[in-house]
This record gives sequence, structure tokens and C-alpha cells, in this order.
Amino acid sequence: MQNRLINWFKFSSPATFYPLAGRLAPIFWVVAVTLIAIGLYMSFFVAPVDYKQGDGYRIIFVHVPASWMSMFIYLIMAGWSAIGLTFNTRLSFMMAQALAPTGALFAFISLWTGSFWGKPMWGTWWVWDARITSELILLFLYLGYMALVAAIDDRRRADRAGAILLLVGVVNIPIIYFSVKWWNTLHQGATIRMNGQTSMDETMLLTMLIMALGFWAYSIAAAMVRVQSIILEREAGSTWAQDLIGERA
Amino acid sequence: MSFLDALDMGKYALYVWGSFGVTALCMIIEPLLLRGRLDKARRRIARLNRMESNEQ
Amino acid sequence: MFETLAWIIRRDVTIALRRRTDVFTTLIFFVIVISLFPLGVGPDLDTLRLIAPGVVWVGALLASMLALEQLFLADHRDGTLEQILLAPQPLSLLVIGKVIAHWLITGLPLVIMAPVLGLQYDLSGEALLVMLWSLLLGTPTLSLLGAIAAALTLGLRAGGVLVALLVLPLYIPVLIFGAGAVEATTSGLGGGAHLSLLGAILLLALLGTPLATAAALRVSSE
Amino acid sequence: MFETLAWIIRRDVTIALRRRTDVFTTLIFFVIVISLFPLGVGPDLDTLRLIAPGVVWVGALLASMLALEQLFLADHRDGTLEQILLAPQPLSLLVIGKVIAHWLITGLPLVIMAPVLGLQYDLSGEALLVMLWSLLLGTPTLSLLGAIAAALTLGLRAGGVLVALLVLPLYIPVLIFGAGAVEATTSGLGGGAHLSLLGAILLLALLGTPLATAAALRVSSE
Amino acid sequence: MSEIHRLEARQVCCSRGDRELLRCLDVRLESGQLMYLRGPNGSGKTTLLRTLAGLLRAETGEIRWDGEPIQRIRDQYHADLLYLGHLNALKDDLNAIENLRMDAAVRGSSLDEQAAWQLLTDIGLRGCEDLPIKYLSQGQKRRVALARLWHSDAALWILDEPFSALDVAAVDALQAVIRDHLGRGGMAILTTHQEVELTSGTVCRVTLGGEIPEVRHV
Amino acid sequence: MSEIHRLEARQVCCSRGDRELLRCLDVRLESGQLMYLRGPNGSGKTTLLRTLAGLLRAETGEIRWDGEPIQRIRDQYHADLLYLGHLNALKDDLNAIENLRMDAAVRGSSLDEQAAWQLLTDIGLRGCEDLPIKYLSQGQKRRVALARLWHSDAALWILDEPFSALDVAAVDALQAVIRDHLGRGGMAILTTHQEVELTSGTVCRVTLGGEIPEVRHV
Ligand code: HEM
Ligand SMILES: Nc1ncnc2c1ncn2[C@@H]1O[C@H](COP(=O)(O)OP(=O)(O)OP(=O)(O)O)[C@@H](O)[C@H]1O
Ligand SMILES: Nc1ncnc2c1ncn2[C@@H]1O[C@H](COP(=O)(O)OP(=O)(O)OP(=O)(O)O)[C@@H](O)[C@H]1O
Ligand SMILES: [Mg+2]
Ligand SMILES: [Mg+2]
Repeated sequence: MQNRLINWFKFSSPATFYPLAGRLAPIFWVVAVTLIAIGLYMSFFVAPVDYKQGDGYRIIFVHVPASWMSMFIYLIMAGWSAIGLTFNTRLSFMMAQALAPTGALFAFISLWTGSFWGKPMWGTWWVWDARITSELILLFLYLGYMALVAAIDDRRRADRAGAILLLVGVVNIPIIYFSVKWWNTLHQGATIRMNGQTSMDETMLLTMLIMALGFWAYSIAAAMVRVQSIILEREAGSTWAQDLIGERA
Repeated sequence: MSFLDALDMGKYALYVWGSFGVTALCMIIEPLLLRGRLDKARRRIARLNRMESNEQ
Repeated sequence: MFETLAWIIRRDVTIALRRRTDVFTTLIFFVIVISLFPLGVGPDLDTLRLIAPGVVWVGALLASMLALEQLFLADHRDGTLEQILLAPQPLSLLVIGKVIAHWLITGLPLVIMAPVLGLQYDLSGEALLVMLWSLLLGTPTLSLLGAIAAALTLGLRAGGVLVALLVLPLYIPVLIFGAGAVEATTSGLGGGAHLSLLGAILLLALLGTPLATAAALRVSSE
Repeated sequence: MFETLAWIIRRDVTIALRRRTDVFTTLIFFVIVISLFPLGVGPDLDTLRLIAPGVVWVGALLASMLALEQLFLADHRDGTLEQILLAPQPLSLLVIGKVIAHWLITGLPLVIMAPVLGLQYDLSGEALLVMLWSLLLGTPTLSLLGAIAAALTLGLRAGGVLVALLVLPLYIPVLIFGAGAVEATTSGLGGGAHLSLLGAILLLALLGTPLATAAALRVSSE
Repeated sequence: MSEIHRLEARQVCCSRGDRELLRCLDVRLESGQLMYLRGPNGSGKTTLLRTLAGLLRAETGEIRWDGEPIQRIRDQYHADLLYLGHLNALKDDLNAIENLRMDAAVRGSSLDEQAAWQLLTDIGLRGCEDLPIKYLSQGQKRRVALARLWHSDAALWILDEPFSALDVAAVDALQAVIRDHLGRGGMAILTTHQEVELTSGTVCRVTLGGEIPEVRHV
Repeated sequence: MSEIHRLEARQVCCSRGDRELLRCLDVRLESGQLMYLRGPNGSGKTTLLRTLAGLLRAETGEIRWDGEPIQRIRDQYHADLLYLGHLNALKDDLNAIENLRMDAAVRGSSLDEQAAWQLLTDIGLRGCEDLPIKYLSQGQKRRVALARLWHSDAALWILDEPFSALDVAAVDALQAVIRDHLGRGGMAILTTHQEVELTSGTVCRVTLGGEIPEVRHV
């Protein structure tokens, strides 16, 4: 028991985590590329044409996984922040920061693919619908977090300030979601809502799951590489980093 | 269904390829940027190393 | 303990009154934003009535947000914040005091003024009353939430604009329920439900935000 | 002489780029304000299309105004402004340099971003183009006019909000012609006349304001 | 101030950015003692003082007040502490009396108008009481800030370059009040680049700027 | 700096608010001379220096540079003047080299990177060149601000408490550079509360704080 605890703290030190991340990253890249390739093949060649939406519905295979990931990553970041604030482990903050750009990227992809879907389906690029609006706000939360961390030069301060913001944001997300939803239903009339998809084909569901897993692996791989850069940027002065790079050069 | 048939999205081509294309672009560019950032960090440390060994 | 709270409030209000502009300018900013819209949108009364709740609420939100930057910045610059951090009192108490003072200076005048401005947009008496209530319940929440962002961005060069970025996502529920309350009234549905939600959010904010703000302040002044 | 101008511009742009947030946050503030309106007003596309030009222009105006406070304030606080006043160069030249840099940092990104935001309000391609032009001609005027107000309120505690108060009346003509140009286009009248007026105002401002700003700076720093 | 207090820094290291400013400081201060912190510009004096006051977090090591880590007993430690930094902590728009009273209130004590007047007289500012602070000269502002010392009952004073901007008369007055404080069993930590009489007396002298901080009891 | 210059204040009165700070100052400074301005806190030293630099307008009286009122020949006067106030006039976000170069550019001269490096070495800041100014300590900031003196070709230096926050080594270096400047026929006006060697030499000593300013050539 005692032993295991110590081990955990060992891996929470950047110096020991750096090589681990270096080993994990390629594995997850491979997993991601494989899964996404399978997913793409299935979404174009296996999944049948939707009788109502024609081929346009194929957007779902990137749209939905990206939407899921954007929300999921935010939760994970908040989790890391909570850990960082309670146990004072630098690595947790670094993980949160390493995830942020990828999360923002998925939020952006969700918005982009959503509006490329909305144009043929609803005839307009943008609608102020509950989900769409809360996704937009999520993107703002990501951008706010990244801007805050970037604006603070002192690393320790940036870590903690960012963590506090993330935690406040995560409390706020359900409130945002329900408020937007409720706001919308009140004077909703003309806007089309996305609900025609209840009877989802099994291959479609499978494809979507595979793509989602692929995106998930991609996020981990990206985060691992980014956390490596963050560690090196911060520990540039430390002897272990210099020894490590010195060996390679 | 032939390969080309599968890729022809009919009147949805712009939208489907617009979505998949941008997604692919993003997910290709991000790893490249990441690579660049990591290399830059490594080069910086190597430079610091050299500077230090020059001083001694 | 409550004496300290009273002193903090008194201190900030005194300073604000000493330079009367502080109180008036937030208010006048609000007035100008609201009066600017008809200039940009055009003078059609039907359109104006339609957008009135949104415009008044967005105006209130921007005004309170603008004033936010000053909340801790002055204290940080001249070193009084250090003394506040070193005071042998719970920091969240002092934070509450500062936020209350801030609301009294920037929020309250705006709440009082809003109905008069609503007249420009041809709103009914009932709608004006609901607007007053929604602002009375909503603007303190804005100050409380804003305090977190103000504390986090303390002393950063891009402070003012960064506050805006951090705070607006937090403000959105308040905006939606606030403007929603007025709209529901004008469309005959009654704004009661919205108002109670605003009240609930206020209570939540009152409980949670002082702690977050206090933590943020300690972090920012390291 | 032009070398000094180039150095001043380079200096301010360097400082801004050093903390990239400076550039992004004005922009993002603009984005957020514009995205906030539908939340207050409601999601009906017809209404939104109607108010779009007004909202975008009011947003641009507020964003440029918010950024204004920083124009001389930082220089005043750290004493570099004293050195600028004591420089053996015409002060209005240095002022022009600072304003140009300020526009490059805060105005230009906003102009580039505006059409994308216009899409959220379902505007036509032509209207978006006219909006781009109107902002391109209008926002430098905003910076030039704003500089006077920023100089006058330098170092006053309520600076930020006071700037707003002084500057908004000056901004109104720009707002009316700017939003007017887009509206005229959507209603099929063509925005050419409005655009030429905006251009004329810009020229006037370019000639007159640097002197006024220089004078205001000398007064404020006595 | 009859109690005996004890401040200990154990193995404290401070770093800013990627620079290690202070390596392994071990020092101990007791009631009645003065600690004089010296070192060239940029050697980390301000950093150390802020760390001792609890405004900065030490990289490693611990600071203890009466044997307890200061993070744990924060409110109690702060009740015993008076810190004056490079900044004066005065509100520009309030006058000197209001500033002193507000400051006392924030610290949870109270100071009536009469007493505040008296303080200002002691510090030689009679005649400027109703000017807003912003109109005072550099040295006058510093005097108002230091007036806090005249009515403080804190056991530990941490003063960062208190003599800067003061004229000769004010420097003497300040030295007297610090000596008095030490005499009554208080402790004080200060830095200054000006050699004054006080610092050549019996002090614990900590010199920063070398490889390892040098601690010497004189 | 082979030319001979002359600064004269004639019947200059300054007042702030409703307080008369300075009554009828008549003083004259020529090439190679140092003017040492003394007086207790709040006696009007900063006010006078800012007036002499042309940042404040004198209530009555006139200040002349080579016989011409300074308002009339502002640009020329400012080309001959270097003023350093309580504030350091440095941009927090730029590093020391950038600051020095930008500053030179604003004054219409230019300073290349090599020269800026050299300046920093002279002033003892080697190793901090690429830190943004905001990370430097109080004294290091002051040093960067004063580095301007090392490459200035202005005839008249006006320095408001230049020694504050500096450590002993920096104080000595600064004194040397001022002496050098005087030797090359420059003039300097300064205030300080710290007695330094420089001010006990041959100076024109102006003491404020009494009824009428006292001017004495030592
Ligand atoms: C900019 C526009 C859009 C955005 C930001 C957006 C955002 C989202 C988000 C956040 C989700 C995940 C929600 C959840 O799992 O609770 C989602 C799921 C989904 N979206 Fe969109 N969407 C957009 C446009 C569209 C359009 C135009 C369609 C189709 C007509 C669409 C169809 C779907 C479907 C079918 C799902 C999966 C539903 C489910 O899992 O229950 N979306 N979208
Ligand atoms: N982010 C950073 N990166 C590197 N060095 C830093 C950073 N922040 C601060 N420093 C260094 O830390 C030191 C701060 O020292 P501090 O202010 O404690 O000095 P001091 O002893 O009080 O000096 P002074 O006598 O001038 O007041 C400076 O040398 C500064 O260069
Ligand atoms: N508005 C005002 N009303 C009355 N007195 C004022 C006003 N503004 C400034 N003063 C007084 O003018 C004086 C300013 O003096 P100044 O700053 O020139 O002093 P100094 O000699 O530089 O002092 P120090 O040695 O402290 O720097 C102060 O005594 C201040 O009280
Ligand atoms: Mg210091
Ligand atoms: Mg002075």
C-alpha cells in the first residue's frame, strides 16, 4: 500500500514522466491512425445512404465524436486541475495545459462540421440552438483558459490561476447547458431541431464509436507530445533535462 | 458500389468534403505543430548545454 | 468580523464618492450604449420593442464588466492588496465586502436607471417592473462572478480585455434568464420562473464565488 | 523623422506581440459581444438579420473603445510618456506613430474577423463586403478620435469609463455612416455614398486629431 | 508584547523564473532581535522578505512561527505580523488620517480620529492631514506608510527598504521607533542600502548574493 | 560637448494647490557645474526639477537656456536635456536592451545592439539582458534607467534622487559617471537624501524648505 503511493508520486514528477510520455505517445498514435482509418473506411464504404438526408448525414461520423471529445476533454482538464490544487503536483497542471489546445480544436471541429451540416439541412450556416450555443460557449471557455495561461509569465501562477478558472468553468457548464436549452424552447418556433436520428442504424453507431475511440487515442497522443514540450520548456535549466538532451546531441 | 461512387456525395459534396477536409487538415496540422514545438524545446536545451560547456 | 466588513465597504464607497466620476461614468456608459443602439439599428419602434430586453441586459452586462477591472487593480497597484492579504481576517470576508461595495457603486445606479431607459424602447409598465427586478437580482451575480475573473487577471498587462474574455461565458446564464424574464412578460407568459432562477443563481454565487476569488487573489499576488 | 515614426510603431507592436494576448483579446471581445446579442435578443434569424449592421458596428466601437485606455496609460504609469514629451521631436508625430500601432494591434484584426461574424447573422455576401470596407475606413477614425479622449483622461482614476463617456459622442457619426452603409446595401440602395463620407471623415481626423492629442497630452501630464 | 516569539526559516530555497535566488537559508530570530538583510541589487532580499511574510510560497523548505508552519496558522501569524514593502499601501484619493484608520480596520483593530491625528504629528506631517495622499511628495507618502509602526502592536515587523525617500530627520525618528520596538521584546527584519546606526548595533546579519546565504550574529 | 551652455532661473515661484512651495528662486548654472538641491521631504525639490525640465509651468518667473526662455525653444532645449524622475521610464514587457534602444530612438538618436550590450555590462547587469524589466529587482530597474547616462550626449542632466534603491557599488559608479560628465563640460542638477561624496565637492547648493530658497556656491 505504502509502496504504491510512493510510486504514484514518483510518476507525478516531470523528470520521470517525460520518458514515459515519450514511450506512450507512439503507441497511441498508431492506435489513433488505425482506428480512424477503419472508421473512415466504414463511414464511406460500409455505412448505407440515409434515406432522408442522402450522403449529407456522413458528416455525423466526425461531428459527433468531435463534439463528445470537446466536452470530455474539458472534464478531464478540470479533473487534473482539482488534483493539482489539492496535491500540489506540477504535472497535473501541465497535463491540463497539454490537453487544452486539442480540446479547443475539437470544439472548433464540432462547430465547423455542424455548420457544414446545417447549411444543406436547415438552409443556414448558423442557428442559435441550445446545443450549438453551448458548444460555442465551450469554445470560449477553452480560449479563455488558454489566453489566461498564456498571459501569465510566472509558471506557478499560471498553473494555479488556470486551474481555478477551469474549476469555476466546470461548475458553470451544466448551468449554461440548461439555461440555453430552456431559453431556446421558450420562443422556439421556426428553428429545426436535430431529433430525427433516434432510430440509428447499427453500422452507423459502430462507425461512430470507432471514430470516437480513434479521436480519443489521438487526443491522448497529442497530449503526451505536448506535455513533453511543456516539460522541456519549463525544465530547460534543470540538470536532468540537460543530461537527457545532451545524450542525444 | 464502386470506389468513385462512394466518394461522390452528390449535391452534398461540398458539405461532406468541407467537413471531412477541414477536420483532416486540423488533425494533420496539429501533430506537425506539436512536433515542431518539441523539436524547438530540445534545440533550446541543446543550445543551453553548448553555452554552458563553452563557458567552462 | 462584521465590523471589518462594514469598514471595507465604507472604504471603497468613500473612495468612489471622493471622485464622483466613478459612480456616474458606469451609469453614463450604460445610458450611452443603450441610446446608441437605435442609431445603429434604425428607429422602427416594433424592432426596438423586440430587442429592448436584450439590449438593456447586454448593456448592463458590458457596463458591469467594464467597471470590473478596477475592482482589485487599484489596490494591487498601490500595495493595499498586500495588506488585505496579510490581514488576520478570512480573506473571503474581505472579498465579499469589496464586491458589495463594487455593486453599490456600479450596479445599483444602473438598476435604478434602467426603467427610465426602457421607456425609450416603448416597453410596458409591467415589463419595466420585471426588468427592474431582474436587474436587481442579476447584477449582483455579475459582480460576484466578475470578481473571480478580475482576481485571476490581476496585474496582467492585457487585464481589461482578458477579463472580458474570461467573464462573458460565466455571464451567459444570467443574461439569458434576465433578458428572458422581460421577454416572457412582454409575450404574456409571466417572468416569475425566470426571476426565481435568477435568485437561485445569486444565492449559489454568493456561497461559492468568494472562496474562488480569495484563492485567485492569493495565487495572483504571489 | 520617419525613422522615429517607424521606431515608435515598431516599439508598440513589439510590446503587443510580446504578449500575444493583447492582439487576440480585443478581437475575442468583439467576437463575444457580437455572439452575445442573439442570446439576449433571441434566435429568430429575421430579427437578427435586421439588427446585424448595428450590432457589428456597436461591437467594433466598444472593442476599439475598450482598448483605448491602454493607449497612453502604460506609458504614463512607467514614466516613458515623460520621456516622449521631452523628446526633441514634434509630439504630434510621435502621437501618430502610437495611434497607428494601436490600430494595427486592435483595429485591423477586428476588421478581418467581422465578415465571419456577419455569417452568424445570415448576411449576404455583398453586405459582408461593404461591412468590411466600412470597418476598414471607420476603425482608424475611431482610434484617432479616441486618442484625444485617452490623452485627456490620462491618469484619472476613473480613466477607463471616462474615456467611454468622452469618446462615444465623437464616435456617433462614424457609427451612423458605418452601420448605414451596410444597411443601405442590404436594402438595395448601395453603400457607396456612406463609404465616401467615412473616407472623408478619416482624412479630416488624420489631419486634425494628432495636434489635439499632443496638446491634451501636455496638459494631462503637468 | 510580553510573550516570547520565534521565527524560523528551515532550508528555505526561493527561485524566480529559472533563476535560483536563495539556496538553503536556515535562520532563527527571537524576541528582541533585529535581522539585517544585506546584499547587492537583485540578490533576492525582497523575494525573501515576501516569502517570510507568507506572500510568496517557498520553493522548498518551511517557515515556522512559534514552531508551527505559517501556512497552517495563517490568520494567527498575520495578526502578529506587520509588513511594509516597496509600495506604500496608501489610497491616493484618501487623506492621511483616513488611510491610517482604514488600514487599522482592515487589520481588525481600530484607530480613532484623535489617535490618527496624534500619529501624524509624531511623524512630522502636521499640516498635510487633509491633503489626498496623491498630492504628497515621495518622502511624505513614505512617512504616512511608516506611521503604522507608531501604533502597531505586532510582534514581528518586516520592512523592505524603509529608509528610502526619507530625509535625515525622518530616518532618525524611524530608527528610534524600531529600537523601541526591539526594547519591548519585538522583532524586526529589514533591508537597506543606506548604512544607518541601527544596523551596526547588535544584529543578526544575513548577507545574500553569494553561493549560499551567510548568516552572522554580531 | 565643447559648447558652453547656461541655465538660468529668474524669479521662479512654484506653487501646488494653494500652497506656495518656492518663492523667488534666482539661480544660474554654467557648463561644468553641479547643482545640489536639498531640503526636507515635501519642500518642493521634485516640483522644482520638473519645472526646470519644462514639464511643469512655473507660476511666475522664467527659465532660460542660453538666454532664451525654454518654452520658446522647446525642441532645442529638450535635445540638450536628459531628465530622470522618480519613475524609471522603462517598459515592463521589454528587456533591458530593447528598452535602451527604444528610448534612444524616441530621443531621435540611435543605439545599436552591440552598444546597448556594452552599456549593460558597464552598469553591471550582464546576465539579465533578456529578462523583461518587470522581473528585475527595484535596484536593477534603477540601474537600467540610469544606463542612459552612460551614452548620453545631452549637456544638462536633471536627476531626481538617482541614488535611491542602488547598492553601494552602483552608487560609486554613478558618481563617477556624473563627475566625468562635469569634467567634459556638462552640467547636472540632482537631489538626494543620502550624503554622497559627489555632493560634498564643489557644487552650487540650493536648500529649499525655508522661507526663501538659500543658494550657496561651495
Ligand atoms: C454549428 C452547428 C452544430 C453544433 C455546434 C453541434 C454540436 C453538437 C454537440 C455538442 C453534440 C453532442 C451533444 C450530446 O451528445 O449531447 C452534437 C451531437 C449531434 N449533432 Fe450536432 N451540432 C451542430 C449542427 C448539427 C446539425 C446541422 C446536425 C444535423 C442535422 C447535427 C446532428 C447531430 C447529431 C445527430 C448528434 C448526435 C446526437 C446524440 O448523440 O444524441 N448537428 N452536436
Ligand atoms: N522570471 C524571472 N526569471 C529570472 N529571474 C528573475 C525572474 N523574476 C525575478 N528574477 C530575478 O530575481 C531577482 C529579484 O530579486 P529581488 O527583487 O528579491 O532583489 P532585491 O535583493 O530586493 O534587490 P534590490 O536591492 O534591487 O531591491 C532579480 O535578480 C531578478 O532578476
Ligand atoms: N494640491 C496641492 N495642495 C497643497 N499642497 C500640495 C498640492 N500638491 C502638492 N502639494 C505639496 O507640494 C509638495 C510637493 O513637494 P515635492 O514633491 O516637490 O517634494 P520633494 O522636495 O520632492 O520631497 P521628497 O524629498 O519627499 O521627494 C508637498 O509638500 C505637497 O504636500
Ligand atoms: Mg528589493
Ligand atoms: Mg521628490
